[in-house]
Amino acid sequence: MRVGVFICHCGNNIAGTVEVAKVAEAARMMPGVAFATTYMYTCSEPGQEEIKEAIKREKLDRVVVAACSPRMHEVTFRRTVEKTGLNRYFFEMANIREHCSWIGEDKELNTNKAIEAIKLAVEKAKQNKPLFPAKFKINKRVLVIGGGVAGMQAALDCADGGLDVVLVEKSPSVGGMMARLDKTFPTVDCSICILGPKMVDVSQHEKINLYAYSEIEEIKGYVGNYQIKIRKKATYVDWSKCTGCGACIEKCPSRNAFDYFNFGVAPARAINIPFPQAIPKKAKIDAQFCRQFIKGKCGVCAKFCPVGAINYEMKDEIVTEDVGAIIVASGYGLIDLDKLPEYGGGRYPDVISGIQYERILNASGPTSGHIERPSDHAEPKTIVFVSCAGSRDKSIGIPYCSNFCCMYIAKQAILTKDHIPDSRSYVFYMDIRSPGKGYDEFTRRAQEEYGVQYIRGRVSRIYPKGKKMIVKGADTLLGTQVEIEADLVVLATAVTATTDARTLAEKLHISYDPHGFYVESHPKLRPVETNTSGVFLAGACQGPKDIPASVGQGSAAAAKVLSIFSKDTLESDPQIARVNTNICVGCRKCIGTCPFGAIEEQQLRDGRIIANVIETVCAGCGICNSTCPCGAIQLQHFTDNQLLAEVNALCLT
Amino acid sequence: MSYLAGKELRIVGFLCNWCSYGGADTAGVGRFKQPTDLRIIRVPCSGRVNPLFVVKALLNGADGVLVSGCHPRDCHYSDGNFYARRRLEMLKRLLPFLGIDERRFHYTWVSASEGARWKNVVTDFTKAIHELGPFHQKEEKTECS
Amino acid sequence: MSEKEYIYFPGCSLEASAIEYDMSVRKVLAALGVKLIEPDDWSCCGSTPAHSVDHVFAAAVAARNLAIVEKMGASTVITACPACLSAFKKAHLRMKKEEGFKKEVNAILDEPYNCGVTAKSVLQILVEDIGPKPVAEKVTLDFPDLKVAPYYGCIINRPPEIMEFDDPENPMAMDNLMTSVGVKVCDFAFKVECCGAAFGVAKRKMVNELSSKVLSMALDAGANCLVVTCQLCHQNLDLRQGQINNTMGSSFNIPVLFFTQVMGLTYGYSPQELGIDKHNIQAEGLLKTRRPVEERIKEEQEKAKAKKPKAKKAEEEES
Amino acid sequence: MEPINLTEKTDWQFIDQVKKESLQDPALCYQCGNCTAGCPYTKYFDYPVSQVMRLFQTGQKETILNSRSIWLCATCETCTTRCPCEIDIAHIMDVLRIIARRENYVSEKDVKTFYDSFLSSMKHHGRVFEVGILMGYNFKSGHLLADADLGPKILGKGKIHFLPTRIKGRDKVAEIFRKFQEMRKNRV
Repeated sequence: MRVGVFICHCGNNIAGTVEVAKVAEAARMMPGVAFATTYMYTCSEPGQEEIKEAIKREKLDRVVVAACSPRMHEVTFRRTVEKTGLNRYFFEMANIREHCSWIGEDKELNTNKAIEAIKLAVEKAKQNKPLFPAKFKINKRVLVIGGGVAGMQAALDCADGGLDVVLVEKSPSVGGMMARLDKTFPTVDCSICILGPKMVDVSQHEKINLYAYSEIEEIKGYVGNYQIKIRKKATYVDWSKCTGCGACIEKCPSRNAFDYFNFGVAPARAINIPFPQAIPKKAKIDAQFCRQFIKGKCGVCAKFCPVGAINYEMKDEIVTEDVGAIIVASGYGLIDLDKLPEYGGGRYPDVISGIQYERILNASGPTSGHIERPSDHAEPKTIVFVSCAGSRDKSIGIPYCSNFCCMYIAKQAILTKDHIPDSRSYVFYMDIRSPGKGYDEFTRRAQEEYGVQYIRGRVSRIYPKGKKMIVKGADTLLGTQVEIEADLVVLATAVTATTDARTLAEKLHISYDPHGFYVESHPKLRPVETNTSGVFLAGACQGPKDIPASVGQGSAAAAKVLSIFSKDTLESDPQIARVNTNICVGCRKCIGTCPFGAIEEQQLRDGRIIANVIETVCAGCGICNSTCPCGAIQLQHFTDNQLLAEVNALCLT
Repeated sequence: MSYLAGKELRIVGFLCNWCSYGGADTAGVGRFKQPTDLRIIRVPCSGRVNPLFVVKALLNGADGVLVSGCHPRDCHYSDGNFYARRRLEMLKRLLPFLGIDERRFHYTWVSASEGARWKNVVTDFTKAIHELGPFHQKEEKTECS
Repeated sequence: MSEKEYIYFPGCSLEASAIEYDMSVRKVLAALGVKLIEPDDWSCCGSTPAHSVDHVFAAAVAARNLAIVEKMGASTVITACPACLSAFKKAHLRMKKEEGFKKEVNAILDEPYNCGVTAKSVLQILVEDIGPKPVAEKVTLDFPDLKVAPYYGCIINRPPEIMEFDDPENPMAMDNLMTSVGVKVCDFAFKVECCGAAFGVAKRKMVNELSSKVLSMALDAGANCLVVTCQLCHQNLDLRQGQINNTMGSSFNIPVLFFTQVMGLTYGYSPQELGIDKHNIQAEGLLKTRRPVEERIKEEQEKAKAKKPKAKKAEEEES
Repeated sequence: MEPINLTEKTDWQFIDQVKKESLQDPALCYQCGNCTAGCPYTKYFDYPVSQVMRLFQTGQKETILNSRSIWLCATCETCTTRCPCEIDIAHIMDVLRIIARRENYVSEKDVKTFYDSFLSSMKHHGRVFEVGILMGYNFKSGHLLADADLGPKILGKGKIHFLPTRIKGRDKVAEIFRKFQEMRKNRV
């Protein structure tokens, strides 16, 4: 066996704290190593050429590259060795950057660690066997989870690209957060005017199948072949009959339902349609507020519905859809006002959140666009905006910036001046974050043209005094405490992951960060991919994001799906479990442990029952491998022998 | 022995590819300085770690073994880490019967985004192993392979 | 009611300038079947002056008392004074957390403290150990005209990691306790603002200004009485109310009672028994409005009778 | 205002000292101003709390230790409770006050005199004797009639004891004072 070892300097990233020449020297002494060299940037084109030439020149049959993380460049180098005719699984990578040169401070120890990492990789490579991927057919349908602007963009792009799209939206209408906004920064164009047409396109596109008021129940399968169970929540209204006329809403006697769409700014009826432009425009009953459900008698809506669509007996329904890829665009949430007790949110009605103010500003909102404060419906003249209400606040577990509040506060302050010319707006801020195109100009406009007073400092307390709210803050530029007697206080509440983000991630087998935002494959280079192939991300479910960024990601995710669906078949990963039929005793333990149901019984010609791995279903976790009492089932590329070779390389020598 | 006697002890880590290996990468990208003793073996899932690998490593010369996977319920393969937890917990209880101090073995969960947590896991475990000292000088074990 | 026993640390002020707080605590807890045992030979907790000297020193003077309690075989000590409470909790938690600190403190103590005593406020045990029902059961007198502003002061709940009780921004323990004994409570925004604390002597004007804000916010909230948990607050708000009026040109005349005094009043004790006569601002007018609780119950029943048919009708109409 | 030459005037040793004694890290502070906004004493401070934190971050030892703010802080814990960066600011103020006392920077003599009077009462009697504190303070501060107006209000109400309560263990309390002095000598 002739192993070649290529040690990367990675500029100074590795060579700065690891003596690469010494490492190469040590590698040459390792049994089986025929060749070892160093290179400035192994991943560069000449670097890869050097590997190819060395394979031919030195007749290498195994290749080890010691460089960055295999999560970064394993695929790159596998392709390189494959081009010389060598099987790609004869390649191994030693991580001497992320796990070594970047974290150790002692050059001698780092150098030694790098040598050992290579020894481990060499021993593993010597055990490697050639593996060959199989091909399987893919189902060219795509599931989009979330019908906000990111999800709709993704759905429309996929559908326009010829794919069948299943769009699942949790709430009764598509539109998401953007549908609630009045205007959008920095152009101040009407939000629903630009979103409305997209919503209509979604509902009318023949390639899009919309499930509104539905949630993901279960996801099974793998890239190319997913089986999705969707829970259609009971609306108690037969949507095939409902015309959205609104007669039921008008007559509904239960007038104190919580209005989810308006974030509770005004009460709703127990039967409702969230907003005039809703798609689909169908009514649904919130059972927890409905008299028919609480008291067992009412029936008013059923009496007044002209088409007989009301059905109090309706149950949730589970439907199944098969798709080949999934785009997750499940959006974001906001912290509750009562997380900020010093601001009195939830305790004092005239302290509201930014999204609530957005509904108050909105012409189709509960106040028809007239700005009035909740306590006495008076028009406020002094309005205080508090940015970072919960954001950048470690003490409540939200250390991050919520990304778009600085901008929407500027917008709301501008709109306030437009609505009430004799009003005064104050904005408490720590930093104005406006790095988008035209954004900083916009915040300047708020100050220069609209006279919004920006105060650099945080607010410590808000409390009522008579009809006013006293806002007690600091002006750190003046170096003093300031107080404002406000009529209305708007808190830019922190953006969070949605409450069910974690549950959904677990169904999808994708990772989330400590705050519940989904983790992308690579923060710079693979921003819409996840580590689960076939699952893509779009919008604020990955982190707080404004509209342009969300739309961009929606299109990006769609492009990723279109690109994998451009072929009819996909290559399966050959790193899966295989059964040695001679050793298997048919104990069936592996069948019980496999999380994917990828192992079945198989009867051999001699009548023996043994285990058999269904190639396309096995995901390659290797749980069966460590369960098998006789070592008959082995995960290819991570066999017992291969892993023990690594252990022995570290311990025995 | 090729490890630097006197400065380092031999610590072997089995890391799942999806979470903890990524977490260790994240720690590296963030330049979170760590002790250098740990050597990492990449496995697809913590559920792939056969308890025998741990025992073999310890009996063959390792002073400590660390297994790290995805957080429970966040496993790339659904339940792999649950299997791992069951097996590894059992292993922890069995180690004393093999004459091995159970503190030489530790399993934990670190996600791909938790670079700072990874640094702490490595630092704490390395410190704990150094406090226990080298395994094979104290407790002479017959080598088995 | 089961007999409860607590080690009770009065503190220096409750022996002298706030003796009425001590009197009312003892009265009310006795009525609730709680036995108080005063540790022998306790000493000053150190308060603010000690921790402006050194933290080891401050912890030592506090921990001396905790060690005495520990030696008595108890694991809890209660006190009515927030300053003592804060001193005990800070000393205890830091000694528990930092071994080195504990060693330093114990090195200057005659008897070492082994971190086995939790300090709690009288308010806390009333809420957590006794509970609203027994507290309410002892009420014999109703106080229809009394409307209190519950004033917690700055340190009884803060910082939350150390005091470990109630909400630091909107505490409700005293609000709920007052409601339990049938007293009307207003939503008081200045519950936790600082009154000026221990600066009364050295910085009188500052304290007068801060306290005056608290009083005026209480009046704004519609209160005719403040209820406090801290004798220092009481001193600044009651004893210094005349000073406040002189300094600020105001004319406050609002009684300030300890919460235990209000409880005692509803339990039927006389103002003298609760030491209310020792206050600067006398609450005579208000105190006269007490009446047997039966009268209220009767009134309520009548009201309910008058209302009921209407309410039913309205509901029917609506549906 | 004098420009500050940060190269010369950053007292790194002071930063480290306060960090060590308070176990708090000034780098965590992003100067949002919440402490200043909530502090009941901002009006009376020469440097609002957030600026005290800034002076700490930039190692301006003389300015901090000469400031009145550190003496006027009542440890009401508002800043600590609301700090979004979880810094125990009240504790830092405490440590600054301790250092100022130790190194003889006392900008608010009256406050220190009151504290001293309190401590001396405690040292002698084991418990504090309120009349004694007041008299001691009035005598040392030169404000002979401070709070004399309150006298008539409480006389005859059984609140004023003209003799201190002396506890049996007062020598033990005095012993804490003595041993602490000794410890402090050894620390230096």
